[in-house]
Amino acid sequence: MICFSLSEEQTVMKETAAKLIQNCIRDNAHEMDEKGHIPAEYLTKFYELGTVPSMIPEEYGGYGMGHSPVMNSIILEELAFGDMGFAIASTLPALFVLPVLEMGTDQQKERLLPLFAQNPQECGTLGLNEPRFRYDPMELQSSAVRKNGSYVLNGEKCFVPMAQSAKHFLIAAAEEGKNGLYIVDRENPGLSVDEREKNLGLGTLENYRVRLENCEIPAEDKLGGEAGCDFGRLLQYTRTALAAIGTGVARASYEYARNYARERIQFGEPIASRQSISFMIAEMAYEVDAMRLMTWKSASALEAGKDAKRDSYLAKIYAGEMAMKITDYGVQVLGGHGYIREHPVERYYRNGRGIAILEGMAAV
Amino acid sequence: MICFSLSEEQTVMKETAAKLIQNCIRDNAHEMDEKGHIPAEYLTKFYELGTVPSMIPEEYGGYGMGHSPVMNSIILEELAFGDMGFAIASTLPALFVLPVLEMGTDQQKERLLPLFAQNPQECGTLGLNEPRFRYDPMELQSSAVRKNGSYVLNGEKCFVPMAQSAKHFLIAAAEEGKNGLYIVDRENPGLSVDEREKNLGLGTLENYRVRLENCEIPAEDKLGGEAGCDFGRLLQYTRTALAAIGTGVARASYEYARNYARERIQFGEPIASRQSISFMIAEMAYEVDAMRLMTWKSASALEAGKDAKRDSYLAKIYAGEMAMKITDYGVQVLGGHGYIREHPVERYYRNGRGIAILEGMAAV
Amino acid sequence: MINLETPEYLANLRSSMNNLAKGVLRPVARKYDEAEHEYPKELDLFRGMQIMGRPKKKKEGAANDSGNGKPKKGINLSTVATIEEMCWGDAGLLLSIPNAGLGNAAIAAVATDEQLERFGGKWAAMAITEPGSGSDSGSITTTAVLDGDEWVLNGEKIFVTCADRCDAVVVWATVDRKAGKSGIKSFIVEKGTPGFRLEHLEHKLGIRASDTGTFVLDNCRIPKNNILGSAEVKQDTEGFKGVMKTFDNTRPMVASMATGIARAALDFLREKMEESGIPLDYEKNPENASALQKEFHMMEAQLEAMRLLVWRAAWMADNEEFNNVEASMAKAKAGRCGTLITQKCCELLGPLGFSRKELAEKWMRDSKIMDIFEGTGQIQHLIIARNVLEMSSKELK
Amino acid sequence: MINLETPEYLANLRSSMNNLAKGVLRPVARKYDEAEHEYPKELDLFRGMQIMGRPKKKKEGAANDSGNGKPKKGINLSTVATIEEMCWGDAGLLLSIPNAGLGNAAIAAVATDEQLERFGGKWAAMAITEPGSGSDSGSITTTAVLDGDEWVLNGEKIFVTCADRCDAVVVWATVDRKAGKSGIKSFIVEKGTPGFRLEHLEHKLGIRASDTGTFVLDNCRIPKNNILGSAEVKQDTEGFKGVMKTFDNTRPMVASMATGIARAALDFLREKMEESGIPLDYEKNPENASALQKEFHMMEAQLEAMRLLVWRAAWMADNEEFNNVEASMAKAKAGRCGTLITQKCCELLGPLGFSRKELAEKWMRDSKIMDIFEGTGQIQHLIIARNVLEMSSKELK
Repeated sequence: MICFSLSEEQTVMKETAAKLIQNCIRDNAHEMDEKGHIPAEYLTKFYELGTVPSMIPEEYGGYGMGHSPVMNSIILEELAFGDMGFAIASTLPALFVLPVLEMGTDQQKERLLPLFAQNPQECGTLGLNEPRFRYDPMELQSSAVRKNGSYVLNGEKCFVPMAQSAKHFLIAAAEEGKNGLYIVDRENPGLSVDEREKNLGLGTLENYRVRLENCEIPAEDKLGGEAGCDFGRLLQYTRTALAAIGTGVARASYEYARNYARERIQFGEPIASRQSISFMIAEMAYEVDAMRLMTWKSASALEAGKDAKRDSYLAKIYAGEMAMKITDYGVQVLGGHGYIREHPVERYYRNGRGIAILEGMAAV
Repeated sequence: MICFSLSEEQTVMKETAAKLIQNCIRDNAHEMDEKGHIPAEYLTKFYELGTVPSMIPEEYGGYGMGHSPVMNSIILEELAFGDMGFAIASTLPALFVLPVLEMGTDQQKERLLPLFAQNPQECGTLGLNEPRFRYDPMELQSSAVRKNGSYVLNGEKCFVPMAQSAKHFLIAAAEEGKNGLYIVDRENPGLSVDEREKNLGLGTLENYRVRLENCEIPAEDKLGGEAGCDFGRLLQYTRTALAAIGTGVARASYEYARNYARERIQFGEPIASRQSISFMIAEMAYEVDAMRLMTWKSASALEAGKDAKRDSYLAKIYAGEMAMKITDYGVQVLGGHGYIREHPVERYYRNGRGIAILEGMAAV
Repeated sequence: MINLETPEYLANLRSSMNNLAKGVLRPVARKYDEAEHEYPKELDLFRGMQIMGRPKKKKEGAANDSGNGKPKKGINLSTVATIEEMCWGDAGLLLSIPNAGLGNAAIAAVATDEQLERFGGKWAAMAITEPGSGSDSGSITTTAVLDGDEWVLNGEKIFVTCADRCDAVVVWATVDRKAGKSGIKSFIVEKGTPGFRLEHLEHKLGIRASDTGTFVLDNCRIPKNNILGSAEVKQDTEGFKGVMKTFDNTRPMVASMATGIARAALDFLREKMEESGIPLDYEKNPENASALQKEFHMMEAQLEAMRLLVWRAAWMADNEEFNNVEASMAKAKAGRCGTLITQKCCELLGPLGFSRKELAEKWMRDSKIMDIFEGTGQIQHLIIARNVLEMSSKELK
Repeated sequence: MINLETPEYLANLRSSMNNLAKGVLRPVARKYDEAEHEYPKELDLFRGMQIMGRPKKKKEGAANDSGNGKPKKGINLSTVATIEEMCWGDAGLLLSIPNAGLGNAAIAAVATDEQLERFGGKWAAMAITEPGSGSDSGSITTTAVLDGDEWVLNGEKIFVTCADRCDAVVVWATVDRKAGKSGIKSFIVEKGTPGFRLEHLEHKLGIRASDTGTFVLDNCRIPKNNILGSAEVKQDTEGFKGVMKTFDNTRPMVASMATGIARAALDFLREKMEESGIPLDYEKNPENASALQKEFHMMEAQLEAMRLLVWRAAWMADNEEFNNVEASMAKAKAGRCGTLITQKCCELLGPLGFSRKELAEKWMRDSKIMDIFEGTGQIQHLIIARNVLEMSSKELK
């Protein structure tokens, strides 16, 4: 039945994530962003919650608790409320595991899932985005060509999270116009991790360019085997995830601006007493809620096993639009102070732009 | 030299138009809009200013004062400040005369211009718009086919001002993909004026659908003769004119809302004392100015004989966007009262939508 | 547990209401837009139906309570879903449905059983606004003075929906001007009462099928027990807040009207796009689409956001959660975006968006009221801002 | 006579300034974005040039007066045109051009000949804002007390542009707190004066090439004749208004900065579109274009509107017309739209709009300050609204 409130379990998990963020991330995010580094122990703290082994079936060494897109949306918002880069980094194993779990062959699952079930530090990543104007995840330029018993991959990927530490890659490439995912090991000589990227946002997250040059993999490393995978379904998971992240970033900006507006005195009164400020706050408040509801709607469809193509698409474009608008308001409410990197709103502003641009950085 | 202020002559003409509007139109526009009729004497008052004979050379019986797109922009704004329908109706002779004057053959000028120079009531009109989704003035569906010594026209036109009274029509049609204008007499059996249109706005103006069914005209009635006319240039004149009209409509809404906001008391103070209202007023103020400046920039280029393709296009799309936004604000500032037809802001709202949609209703 | 999948009962309800709207309202939408003030006799069909889902008797409201603490099939959610479909048909006609006035909602909410008996079957309009008070409901000047067994009412009320067609009007008046908001009470005044005069009907931008009028109360005497709620003037403003609380239920309804109209416009645009061979895709990068597609998708997303905010507010009411701020969020968002969507659709439709041969231009006119009545967008933003900023109406004016 | 055609001298100026920006600023734009706080030594080139067009001596200002009442080739218009081109190159670098600080503008505007002699050649920053006063310039608490032949200054100043690189700072302080705004005066404080300390430099979202810092004044003693303007505290606020009037000149400059950055972003986007074979058309129905084309055109139109509002305000200053409201219009419009354009360009550029390999993301960061400093967009709207509504700052807060 339709329900707009969290279950007890959802509340507990949300609070757990919120507490972790409060303890480790909120006060350190600025420094992490400037240094471009997330201390390993923070990631470990999240891994210890066991979200990845939870979703892996018992037969592969996991807890077999199933996979809840709604729960993952709730968690992602909390993580991104702390820091967008941290949200992506900490849920990166799931971004690799989920497609394998949902769309891999039995052999692929047997090989890969136990690694992630047993070792929370196991690092896999996804190479989807391509560094070019008019990039479209549905029209990949990276190519996969069948050659006897193997595939040869060529292409350039950008925004590949933690590629430097990753042991396993899922590389998105098109075989005769049909998109698929290809499992590539770090050691493959045809895969090279280029320099770490510098971007507008996501300062805390190590993102890399990855180059595939005549990268040859065994034919059985095409995800889903001969038939391939449901690439559109992957986008549904990742778009819903980006919408959840956008909600978290926007909420962070909203709450900071709201509190600031109450405390900052100008012309003898809190600036919140001026409608030009307080109406921005009001708009931020309901747009954050709208973003969250759109996310949850898409996640609910996924959870019910239904097609969420339209819902995830709309949730993502809405979040892309609103994350920018709200984080812009966040800086504006603080005025000159919002422009100084001591206050987090400028970081939210930079990260907020990413929601519309990025694809495939996390999955629910 | 670049100049942002009106000359004495421009000021005089602007004030003359403003006075005419103040005397005849401002207080009557609502009734005119409800009745769907502009009293002939108001149009006559404008014709008496002699703007049409002014622009016609002496050799054709006019005053030969030349043709000033800037002056026409200034006048159109004033007229539309009174009523958009009146602005179109009163300048309709110029919409017919201008293309003939600028792009007609000597023979066409000789035949048509003296009629308009001598009789201010002479009625000509332009059939450009077509009633269909994705209508584009650059891709007309109305067709002109050369057949021996004549052209055969076919097509349907909408928003043809005062077609019922018009003696002369300029019909826009494409000959093998190339747009041209064709002079058609009211008596031509292939031209039929359909029922008067009912539209969202322009209530004061008689607009008609016009149908061309195997409408045969002599080959020499193609404007500009064999070579045809510079159709793009016509759009430059008409787009600049619509931007000027949009400025007038928007300014009318702005001024009414501004005055209302000062006078209307709520919660013990004028509603203008609330930033949510006064910031709308401020935005209306500078956007009206921006629309006018864009219009004048395009008109300045036309006046200098330069290509104004880009300027007129940008002025038109900007005016289309802002006329809607500002007239929407106008209703919003008045709240419930803005929704009642006693106040003119609802009329501006309806007319405001027309700027983006319409083409070729007036020329500067 | 969060679950925003549309339940089957609601999907069925929407579908049948949409059929009703399509069959009964849409065909006469233009007719009554042009025949302003004429009663749409086709609506007599609805006299017996409980379209707006308001309980006829006090006790009935509890019938939906499943009593096990689980989410309920609530009347508020069904109502907003119904309203969206009906307004997809025609908003002006929905507002004209007999016995479904705002006054009926007020009576259903606070009337005594005796009052329900007397007025439950009547079509009741609501009269709040005065020439001098728009958004400022606290400043009304219509007076009610108790004289023996009767209240004597004096004042002028504007913007009364169903003014001509209703049987009775719930009139807001003050019993003690010095007491400010706490002095404001509401009274049921029946048509035909001496001193109660329908002054004139308004000519409006849109929702012309709905008759909006001005009443004058000139020493109008009504029975003492026609007061809704207690006559006592308390020192605090709880009473006034209670009156205002009925708006927590009606704001999502208005927001749902905006959603229904906007959807009508989008559906029409989609139809035209499909006819023109412009497919809608929900997978490719939106930046690579045509202008029409990208703008359509963004409007579609806005529409989803509007509906979800509405449904949340209604769901909360069904589950007896205090939804004051959520109701205003739904109204603020839907009022504004509904207006923008219908305007944009007209633009994108080109000549079809300006002609009265199509309904698009009408939707642009109709939707505009949704950002105005039941509290303008500005008032909704104030309510939200005060709430989230925890500021009083003195601290944030 | 209205004529908005760009005159040849201005077209030539723009073109040569654009070459300069392209040759000198653009190539090092990224370098000094990354090397925050490092002095861009390439700017030494500008030390001798009168880029910002400010007169060195009082009398010089009149030199452009053609004296026949005709429009003048004015210094303000040339300056904003130059600024647009330079900011097309790099805004942070423009703000770092030696001897072209806001303090220099203030000195040029009101200094005596003797002061011009002493300070005209120095790089002067401007210190107005304090930790407790942002938009509220009237509430500053830094004090100046006359002690013999010296003023003694105490207080803290934040957001001082060119804080590290300047030779002197024009400091706003009050000589009489009880007098409110009329007590506020400005003082020239030279670097190295005891008690005048640069506390720290800020790390900013954008314009990182520009050094923004905080100064502390701790019993800082300066000569009596370092006050700009009269020391007399008048009863009215004319003096303060006079001080604020310098902003009528600087607001269009900031607006032109926003225009220059936005144009840079649009030019880059156009380049990419052309490379991709997406032509720009200025004739066909915009509704039938691709999303990229339609959005590009609308941004282009916004850019034109921004520039025209800027040029009007500057032209009025050149022609000695009071341009207070027009200056704020330019700033309000350009500050807001410049921000939106640069954000939208990043979106439309996709991955290229997020990577620091390209400058688009930098423009989005740089432009944001233009809607904030020299008075936020909100303050500009207030100024405009009070002006067009003829309301005082008490009536419209």
